[in-house]
Amino acid sequence: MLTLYIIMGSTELKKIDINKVRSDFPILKREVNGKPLVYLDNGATTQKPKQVIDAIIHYYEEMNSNVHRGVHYLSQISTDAFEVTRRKVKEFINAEHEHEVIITKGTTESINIIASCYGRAFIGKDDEIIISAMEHHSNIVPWQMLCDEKGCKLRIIPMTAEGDLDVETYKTLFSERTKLVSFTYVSNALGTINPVKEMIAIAHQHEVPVLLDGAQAVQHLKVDVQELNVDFFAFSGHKMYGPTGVGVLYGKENFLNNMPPYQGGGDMIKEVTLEKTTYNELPFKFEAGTPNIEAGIALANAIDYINELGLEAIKRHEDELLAYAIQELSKVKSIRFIGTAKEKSSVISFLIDGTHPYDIGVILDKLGIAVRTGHHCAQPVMDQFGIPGTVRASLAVYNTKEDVDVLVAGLNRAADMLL
Amino acid sequence: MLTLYIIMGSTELKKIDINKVRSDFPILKREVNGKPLVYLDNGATTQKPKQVIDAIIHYYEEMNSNVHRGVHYLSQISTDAFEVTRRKVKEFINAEHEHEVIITKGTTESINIIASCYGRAFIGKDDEIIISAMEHHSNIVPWQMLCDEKGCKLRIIPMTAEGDLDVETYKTLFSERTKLVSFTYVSNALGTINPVKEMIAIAHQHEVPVLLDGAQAVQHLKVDVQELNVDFFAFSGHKMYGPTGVGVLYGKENFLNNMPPYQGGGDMIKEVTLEKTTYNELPFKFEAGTPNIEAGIALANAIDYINELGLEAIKRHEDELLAYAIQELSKVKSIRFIGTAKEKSSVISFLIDGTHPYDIGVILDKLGIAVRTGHHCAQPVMDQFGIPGTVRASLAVYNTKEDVDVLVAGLNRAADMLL
Amino acid sequence: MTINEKQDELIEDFAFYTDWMEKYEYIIQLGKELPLIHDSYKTEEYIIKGCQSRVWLYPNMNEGKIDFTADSDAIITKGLVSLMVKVLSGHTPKEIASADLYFIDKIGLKEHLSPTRANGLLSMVKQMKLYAIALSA
Amino acid sequence: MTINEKQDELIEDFAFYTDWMEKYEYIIQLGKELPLIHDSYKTEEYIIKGCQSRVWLYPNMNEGKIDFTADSDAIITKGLVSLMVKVLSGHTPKEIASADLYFIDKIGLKEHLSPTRANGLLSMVKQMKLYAIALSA
Ligand SMILES: Cc1ncc(COP(=O)(O)O)c(C=O)c1O
Ligand SMILES: Cc1ncc(COP(=O)(O)O)c(C=O)c1O
Repeated sequence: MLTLYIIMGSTELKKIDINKVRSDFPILKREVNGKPLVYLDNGATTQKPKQVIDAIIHYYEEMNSNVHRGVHYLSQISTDAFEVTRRKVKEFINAEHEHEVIITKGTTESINIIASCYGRAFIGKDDEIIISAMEHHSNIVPWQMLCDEKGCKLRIIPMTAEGDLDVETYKTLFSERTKLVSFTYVSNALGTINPVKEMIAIAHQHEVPVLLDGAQAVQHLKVDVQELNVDFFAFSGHKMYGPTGVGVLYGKENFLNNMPPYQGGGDMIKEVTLEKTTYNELPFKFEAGTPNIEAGIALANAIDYINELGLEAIKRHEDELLAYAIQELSKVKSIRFIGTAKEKSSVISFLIDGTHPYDIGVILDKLGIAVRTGHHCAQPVMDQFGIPGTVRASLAVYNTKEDVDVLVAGLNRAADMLL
Repeated sequence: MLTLYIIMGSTELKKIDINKVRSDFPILKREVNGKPLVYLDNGATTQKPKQVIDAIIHYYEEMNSNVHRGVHYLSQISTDAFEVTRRKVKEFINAEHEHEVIITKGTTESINIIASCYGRAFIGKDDEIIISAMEHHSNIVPWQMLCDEKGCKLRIIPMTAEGDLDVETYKTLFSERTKLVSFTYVSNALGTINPVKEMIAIAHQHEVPVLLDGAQAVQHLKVDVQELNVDFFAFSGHKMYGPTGVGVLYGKENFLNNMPPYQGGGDMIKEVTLEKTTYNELPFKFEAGTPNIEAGIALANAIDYINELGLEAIKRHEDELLAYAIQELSKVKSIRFIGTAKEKSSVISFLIDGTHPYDIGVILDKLGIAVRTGHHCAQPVMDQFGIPGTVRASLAVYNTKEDVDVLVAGLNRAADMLL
Repeated sequence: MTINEKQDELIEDFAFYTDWMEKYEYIIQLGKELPLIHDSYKTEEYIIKGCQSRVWLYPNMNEGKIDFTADSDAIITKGLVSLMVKVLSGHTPKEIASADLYFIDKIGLKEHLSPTRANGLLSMVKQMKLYAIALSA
Repeated sequence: MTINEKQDELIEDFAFYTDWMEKYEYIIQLGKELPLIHDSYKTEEYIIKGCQSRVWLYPNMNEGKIDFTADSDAIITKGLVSLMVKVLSGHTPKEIASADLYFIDKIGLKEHLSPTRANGLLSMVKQMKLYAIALSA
């Protein structure tokens, strides 16, 4: 009994102070169409706490300068701050080295870098790349483009009717020609959390490296790239309370060193003559041109924000909310959930049978409720379910049971109007 | 006589109110190493007026949402604001169509898009690309990478000892195999303003399209892409008082339509199945993934800022300052100017003979003066002059004669210490 | 009634509804009055793709005037289409081609006409005008 | 003197200068005392490339102790190098390899040691330690 209390005590320690959290996000105070904003479109992008906004202001009011090449003070402090972010990202995902962290524009660019650079170095005609049936377009189209160019082929990990990946079939997709596996940690359309550690291990048994799309993962659960033993990992700042226009590509040193660079330009070179150019070392080899300095710097503040709340506490809060939302939404007339995987993160996709998602979206919007409707950049998922799209409510740490209640009431109202 | 007065009157109309302008830039109030900041590193990046900073804050506090796919209000206003920027860019450079304006990460990415996409579509083995001897690494390395991949060749427009391009030799570089010409409008290392209209016309006589690097041009002089009849035009937001992480690629509709897309991902597609994907129309075809929404939106405010001051007024202010700076700097012991072209923009590169640029940079920094030292990402230029680098003072609209005086005093002090 | 008279009538109708929800209820209502396109025309040829909802539109030339029939898979889009059809149907190609559709703004639906909207309403208006131009040639 | 005694002495010396410019004048002065590397060692093998200035460094093993000679094309870098050489020269590889160079921070030059600095000072310190480790093997 005593033990139990102690455990409870310690797990209770870090609980989300929801009022404090909400007060950190200025936008949550605003109204939309005369109603208080209920923001449930976090899968598309999260809102930003004032800690992040203030870091941006501070950057422009006190630090702004180009990085990595300047002798003067502003250039030095900007460079240092930019490199602090790299260190914090390293710690956040527990990379082995800082130089394995490439600052990119976002998940899409990160995946494209691998498709282009790993593709050019290691993938040829008739080679095979394995992706899954639940990928975001950003993890489909770059591979299709590579296949068009190189004559390689895609193999698809199928998905069950519940929205789980079919791991048994996955095992059978490998061949001598398999060169890369790329799939998502968490599905943006369905919320499914995939058994990535197991799936990475399977690929490694075949000596095939794995790129993991972490765009919907890092803001919800603790990711340790060394523990997962993943070879490449991609995510976006704007989905984890950070600024837009910045993301991360993590890659194991060895792979990154053996890949050609992506874009050519300033910073990514060691020496340039008109005849011959030598490339810079990691991470700069993959960071051509002036980076998004402001967002690069403020990403550290987003990471700090998440760390201060604690990913475990965030997850517990969101899991509770998810359970509550599913329970309450189940009571809505004619609702049909799309994606009912065993392990789910903060995404709920659904339809009100007999209505079009667009209609639901418009009416909810008039009630101040922001949800996403449509195919969520995952058309193949919609195709498999035979639907044009879904209504998607996606949760973040600042959402509350009241938000869920407003959503449920809104849906009931919409259903009344539309059915 | 009367006429003269009227003309003077009207040109006098828009004069830079330097105190007002300086008060727009919060960072100019700060001190560095205990001295008031004198920021003369504008070629690397300019400072941002509060109009731009406020737009960013406003975005995150009132609008933040992902763009182009949402039904809800925040998504709609964010999308609208993002598209306003596209319209303003169109007007700023006088493009014919809005969809000829691609929002990118910066000049480097813009040039890389052309190297990659135009390169894939139209450049093959033994083809030739013409660039100049005064290019920034961002307009050299992408072409070298393309040449490595495709087996094409670079031809170089030579530069005179003054830092002018040798237009007569340029005319002789064309052959049947010339597929593209790419050069800079204004040299970032020397300040040379190239005779781009004439040079573009020459290329067109050979039916070869031209990419113009406008990174150092748009903040200083009025650019009209239709009047220049340029085929591609690239520039960065952060060098024109805008945020970091955003830039523009302008391209003539016809070329852009005939090029394959760059990155694959969300937004750039029309329809995705696992078997086949169709691409979206311009401009979205070249804008994969979540863009830098914040910076995309605030770029409009940077354009507004420039327009309100007026590019003619800016140019007159900067030209006066440039003349004053050259006059005053000429008095500094052992100074040697690098780059003395007939037409120059706000860049002054120099050496104090007998000293290393790095030493000058460190000492000026201790006096609160930010200049850039080194090769300025234009090593071939330095090689031609047989020097490791220069000290570069580059001007913006908020600089003053006092800034120049402080610089001159600092240089005299540095020379005393070092010589 | 002329196109403008119809527009003015709709503006008056909508002035009635101060609340967003009422307005949308009315739009949904109007959707039910839409003269439906014949199933045989629900083909690729007559589709107008929005980002999220689809519209089919068919122009029928009858004694020098165009009658539109249409449909959409989304009810609100259908209502918006119905508004357009109401205003433009029964007019000559020339009248349609030159119509200034000011009522959309006035009844507070301008937002639906932005080129980046998910419903494809703007494409639809463009399509109606294109038909009119083609049929007047 | 031990490495730490030398460091403490330098800290005391620098405490003298409150003004940045004086400090840098002193560093420039120190640069002139740097035992210069023999021209024959000014080769690729002994170069340490900073972003902007170059340093050549040569370790000479003499009765179990390392003496460094060096040079740089920039005067301030030369002064910084001179500081390092002063502190580390004349010590055993083991002493050098394990030295904690706290004086850099204390005299206010920590900024020059950031990995992103243009002078390559950090690479130089690393190189001195690498030489020491190699020569003690
Ligand atoms: C002439 C020129 N071209 C290209 C660039 C690259 O611009 P960015 O680093 O913003 O991509 C620069 C700036 O560094 C430049 O001055
Ligand atoms: C699973 C997943 N992958 C990739 C992306 C693309 O991210 P971004 O648009 O930030 O590049 C997203 C977000 O839209 C996503 O949810």
